[in-house]
Amino acid sequence: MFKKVLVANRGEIAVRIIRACRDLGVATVAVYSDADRGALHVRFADEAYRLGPAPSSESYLKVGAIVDVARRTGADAVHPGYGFLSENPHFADACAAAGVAFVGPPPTAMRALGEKTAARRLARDAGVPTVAGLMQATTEASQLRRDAAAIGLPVVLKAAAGGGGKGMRVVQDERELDGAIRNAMGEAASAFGDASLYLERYVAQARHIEVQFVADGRGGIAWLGERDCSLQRRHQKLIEESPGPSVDERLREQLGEAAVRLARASGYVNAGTAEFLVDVNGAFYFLEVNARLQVEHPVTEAVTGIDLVALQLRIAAGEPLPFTQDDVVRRGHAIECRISAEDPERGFVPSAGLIPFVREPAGPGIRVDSALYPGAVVPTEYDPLLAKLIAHGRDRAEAIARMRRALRETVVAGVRTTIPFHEFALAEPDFVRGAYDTEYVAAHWPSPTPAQPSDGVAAAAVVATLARRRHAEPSTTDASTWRRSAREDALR
Amino acid sequence: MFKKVLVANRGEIAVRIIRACRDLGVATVAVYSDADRGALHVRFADEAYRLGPAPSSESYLKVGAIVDVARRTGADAVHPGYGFLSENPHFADACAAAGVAFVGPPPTAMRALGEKTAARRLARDAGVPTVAGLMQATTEASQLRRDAAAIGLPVVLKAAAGGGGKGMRVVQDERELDGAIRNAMGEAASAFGDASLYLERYVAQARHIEVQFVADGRGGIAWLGERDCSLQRRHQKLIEESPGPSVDERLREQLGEAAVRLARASGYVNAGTAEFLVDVNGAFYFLEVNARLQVEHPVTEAVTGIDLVALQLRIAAGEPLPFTQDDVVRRGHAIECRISAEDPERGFVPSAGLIPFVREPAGPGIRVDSALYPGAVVPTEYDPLLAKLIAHGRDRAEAIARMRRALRETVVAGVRTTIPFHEFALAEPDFVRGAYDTEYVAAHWPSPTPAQPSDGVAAAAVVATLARRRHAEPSTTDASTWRRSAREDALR
Amino acid sequence: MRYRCRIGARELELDVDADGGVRVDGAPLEADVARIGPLVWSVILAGRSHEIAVLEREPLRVRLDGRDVVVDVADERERAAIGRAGGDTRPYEVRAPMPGLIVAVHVREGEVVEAGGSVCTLEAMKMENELTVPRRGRVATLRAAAGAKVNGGDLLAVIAAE
Amino acid sequence: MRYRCRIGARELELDVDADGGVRVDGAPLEADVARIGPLVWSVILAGRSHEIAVLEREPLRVRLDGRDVVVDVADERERAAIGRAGGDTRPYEVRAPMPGLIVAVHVREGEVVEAGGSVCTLEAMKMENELTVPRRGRVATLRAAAGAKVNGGDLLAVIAAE
Repeated sequence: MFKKVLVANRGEIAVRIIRACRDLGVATVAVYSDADRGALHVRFADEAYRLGPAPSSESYLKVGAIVDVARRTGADAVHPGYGFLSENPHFADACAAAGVAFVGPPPTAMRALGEKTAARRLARDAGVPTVAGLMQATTEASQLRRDAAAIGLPVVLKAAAGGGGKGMRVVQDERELDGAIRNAMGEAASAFGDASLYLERYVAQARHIEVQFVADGRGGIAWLGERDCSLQRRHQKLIEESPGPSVDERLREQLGEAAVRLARASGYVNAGTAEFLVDVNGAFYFLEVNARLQVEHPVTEAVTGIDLVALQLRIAAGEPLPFTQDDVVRRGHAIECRISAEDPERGFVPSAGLIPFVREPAGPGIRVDSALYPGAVVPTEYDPLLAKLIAHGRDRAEAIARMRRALRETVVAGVRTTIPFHEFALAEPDFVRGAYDTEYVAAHWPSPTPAQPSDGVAAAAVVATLARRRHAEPSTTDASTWRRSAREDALR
Repeated sequence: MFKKVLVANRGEIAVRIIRACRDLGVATVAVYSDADRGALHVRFADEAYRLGPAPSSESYLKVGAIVDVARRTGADAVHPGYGFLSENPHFADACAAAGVAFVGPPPTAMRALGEKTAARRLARDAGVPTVAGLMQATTEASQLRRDAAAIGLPVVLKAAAGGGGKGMRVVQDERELDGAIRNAMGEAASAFGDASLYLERYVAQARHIEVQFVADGRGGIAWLGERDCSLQRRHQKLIEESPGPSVDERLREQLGEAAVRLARASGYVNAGTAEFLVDVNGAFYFLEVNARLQVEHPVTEAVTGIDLVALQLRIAAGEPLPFTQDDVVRRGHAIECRISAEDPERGFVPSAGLIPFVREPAGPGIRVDSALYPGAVVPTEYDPLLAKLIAHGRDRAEAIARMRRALRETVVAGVRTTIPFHEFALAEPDFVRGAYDTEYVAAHWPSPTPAQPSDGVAAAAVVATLARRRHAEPSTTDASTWRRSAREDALR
Repeated sequence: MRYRCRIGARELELDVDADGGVRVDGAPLEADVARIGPLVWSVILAGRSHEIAVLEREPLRVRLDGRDVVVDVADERERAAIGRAGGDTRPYEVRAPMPGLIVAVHVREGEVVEAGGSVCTLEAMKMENELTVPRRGRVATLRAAAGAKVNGGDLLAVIAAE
Repeated sequence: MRYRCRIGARELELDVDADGGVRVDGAPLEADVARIGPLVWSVILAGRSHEIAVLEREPLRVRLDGRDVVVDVADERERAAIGRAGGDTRPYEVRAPMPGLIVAVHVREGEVVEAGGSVCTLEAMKMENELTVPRRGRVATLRAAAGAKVNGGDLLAVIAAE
């Protein structure tokens, strides 16, 4: 095992990785921007080094500076987390050149899977179904128009170089096609420096199902069940769960087998995720491989009992998989809710600022992966994910009940968060019976019948009359506040 | 299922029960003493009623007042938790008389198991081995002397009416016998109002192993694995784990079968725990049945995936066990550390006061059951248990690593806690290899080589120079504190 | 003191007398209020236990038993003042919730905006965000300009009663 | 300013100059100190990250990277004062940590107690607790009496230098 790992990330995932390192007895090096000096990942790590000012381009994306810290501190590995440099083969190359292990797939596999049409060809050649569409990206609008005609509308335009919904457009009507091509190319060019697009048939009412797989580079490959990540808004996942409520054993096996074939074909090593669309008839189509740890990995950990980050480190250190496919036993059902600094009541507009008070949930079946603490400041420069709640239960109903309880216990003051959306979804009949697809959020939110406050409105009113007093000083439990304040009011 | 449950307890277990009720969609009624007006269980419940002043005798032990609240609020069940009235058959009778279900065994079973020699006879008659000793309690010192001679020293004197180490004395030397009998009788008389004692052969280097069982009163009985609770100080458990590191499959089956026999013989319904001593040769002896939920139930929940409190409520509501013995599958290893307001550096003397700051651990494999919050005041009137950390891992090594990580993350300011003891034990070689028995704490603590602070002593010194300034006002992250303060010092 | 409170769709009248007695819409309620911390309160009203955490001030937004609600409170003196002016005529400010780029402005000064209408589009954190108004009003002041970079908190518009 | 700190068995000399530079036992260290909250600090010393939470004051007890340690600090002026008096001669008070019953008193006024020696036994929360002294000293004042009920914080004895 490694002696010291540099964690090239921030927020909850940096804390998550530091925890795995600590469990393995591995020392940790944090890096941070000026916005994160007080962050949990800085305080939890054994060492911490400043990278630069808050913007990612001047801190968490600085390949040279990060590799420098790794070399200077004697770190023998770098864990990139997700986002930032995690799927950047140049970073993996730079680590290799510095003699530092990169906890992720080899750059060759990263490159083979990073260009999306190359990944589609790889899938096709490996016998994994792909959505009808182009196998070569192009910057020729005329080519795209011809292909759209051949496939038939609706189609999805996608950027060849990247993901995350950038440069992606669904085209339902021929008259929208030219404008959509222009817009998508512009977006792709500015986001990835590459305007190339390809297109695929649009699969309506699809489910986004992904399969976690691990490969040790010595022939050991296993898949660890699936996750349903259909609950997305503009291709940003909000809720994930495992197992998928619509996935039967046969489909699960087919998806798992397809994931293993993709891993083998790409020469994959370490943990990865194969994403698929599943249509209303249960047919599945390869989307892409995420060649890194996923945000939603904890639902798989809950169900399989396997620590994926510890496993990533073991594989990167050259250890073989400590289990075979037959040892992978799933138990119960797990759901994850992403608590992000976004206001679901105003189109999920990002929210930033000081969090003066926070209470995270606890108790049976609840795991919290979080970067929150009282006094934390949510910066504007990064992804708005603050914390993840993971509920595990014997079955889906128990997992849902526990998540609802956990959401109710959670308090994040100072910034708007996605909690009200989660509270809505976890009680919404279609979600509760597992009948949802990638169109769910657009169809259900904002809710036409907003949540009604409890019978406690009078209690809230009482507090409101007290809380508006500016001179009300912080205090501990003080049952006499009320009477004193009432007297003051009478004297006003 | 019930509509509304009154939780006749306080602290972490009241919160635990409210969480289970919420998961089941059952409304909750909290009761509280004046010391607990701001407590989490009061805030988490749907309704809350004051019982009286802080002393238990004027609040949590007031049978009439509690049954009154249940009747007044229309609660259809009472969950007593552990301690307080949980093993009091009069309370169970009073609930029955008021038409409120008592979540626990029937009063008949409670009585059959409550008198300790009656329980021993029941075990003997059920073919469960008991330690050599008396089967009838007595207040005759001469009788006890004769029996001690017959059994041979060392022996343990025990109070017939109660547990918790009260009225218990180990006698190694004949000259101590008379004094020990006098002291134990006095203690038993004042604690339980009954001076009756019995005695048993003292089993040296024994392990305290207990088996969780559940019975639905319709013939459905299952046992859910064992817990090793040997890590005790003066019969107060500090650390529990499941499975027991010294228990092999054969012993486990024998203990489980014995527990089921005891449950059947006593007409037990609901969840209970059969406690055994296991000697160095692996022979086991019945100790007693705890006819209630145990503090340490979460380790069994972690390993089996079964929510024991929800199951208690289902059984009390008349539902059959939702599984058979064959469905009970254990996975991994779980350890619980009890965080109590006691100072392990001064003989575990209780500590009380305001907790201005608390940080509980989180992340993979960690569950926290707690009554803590910033601003909480630890009262002197009750059991000092504040919170329980439960670590679950694929194997014992992973559970230990995760617990160590969790302990390191935990901060409880304002009162002394058992955390330093746990940090010692979780790193102590005998504990780590599972080689411990009921004599472990006395033999290992206080540690002859106290923990050395990390290389951060200089950092602590720096903070000390800042923290001693009384005018240092609370602030959020403030990286300039240091320089400003240094300047102030220069100007002094 | 009498307060008028609006919480979601609910409106209620709260009378607080000098010894802490409470009447809600005229009906007396037993109230036991405890402050747990600077932002957290526990209120037991006729046996019902409620936990209230203050999330934001002005407008006051609280978490009430696990639901976020906005509480609009005015005491009788404030209400009298508003009443004289005819309804809630306090001007409303639209401010940038975070630093970003104004990519479009949808109103002109003097124009009337409907409740929920967008004043401008702010691109921030790689997303486009519509900045909307909570109630119908006239754009009294407009500071937002397309293409301008703004800081969090910057005033973009003031919406006044028509 | 120069400080003398004792932490566990470690003693060190801390020099803090006016621009925040630190020397530990004479060796200069890069120090970056951030206050996270009223009781929590983050200190990065030459790349090593340390989290320090203040648990108790007087004596100062902190949690340093997950270990409870007592930090005894005196600046050069205080040390000079102590030095003149010959060692740490500040009297030490033994107080009841909680309400309870004194079941036994183990010392007499004027008697010398060794470090760790017990002054009396307090029964509280159903347990017997020995109240010990942290350093050798003479019982200057004795208030504890067997059979007396005491409140938390009550003075039981004062231990002074011999």
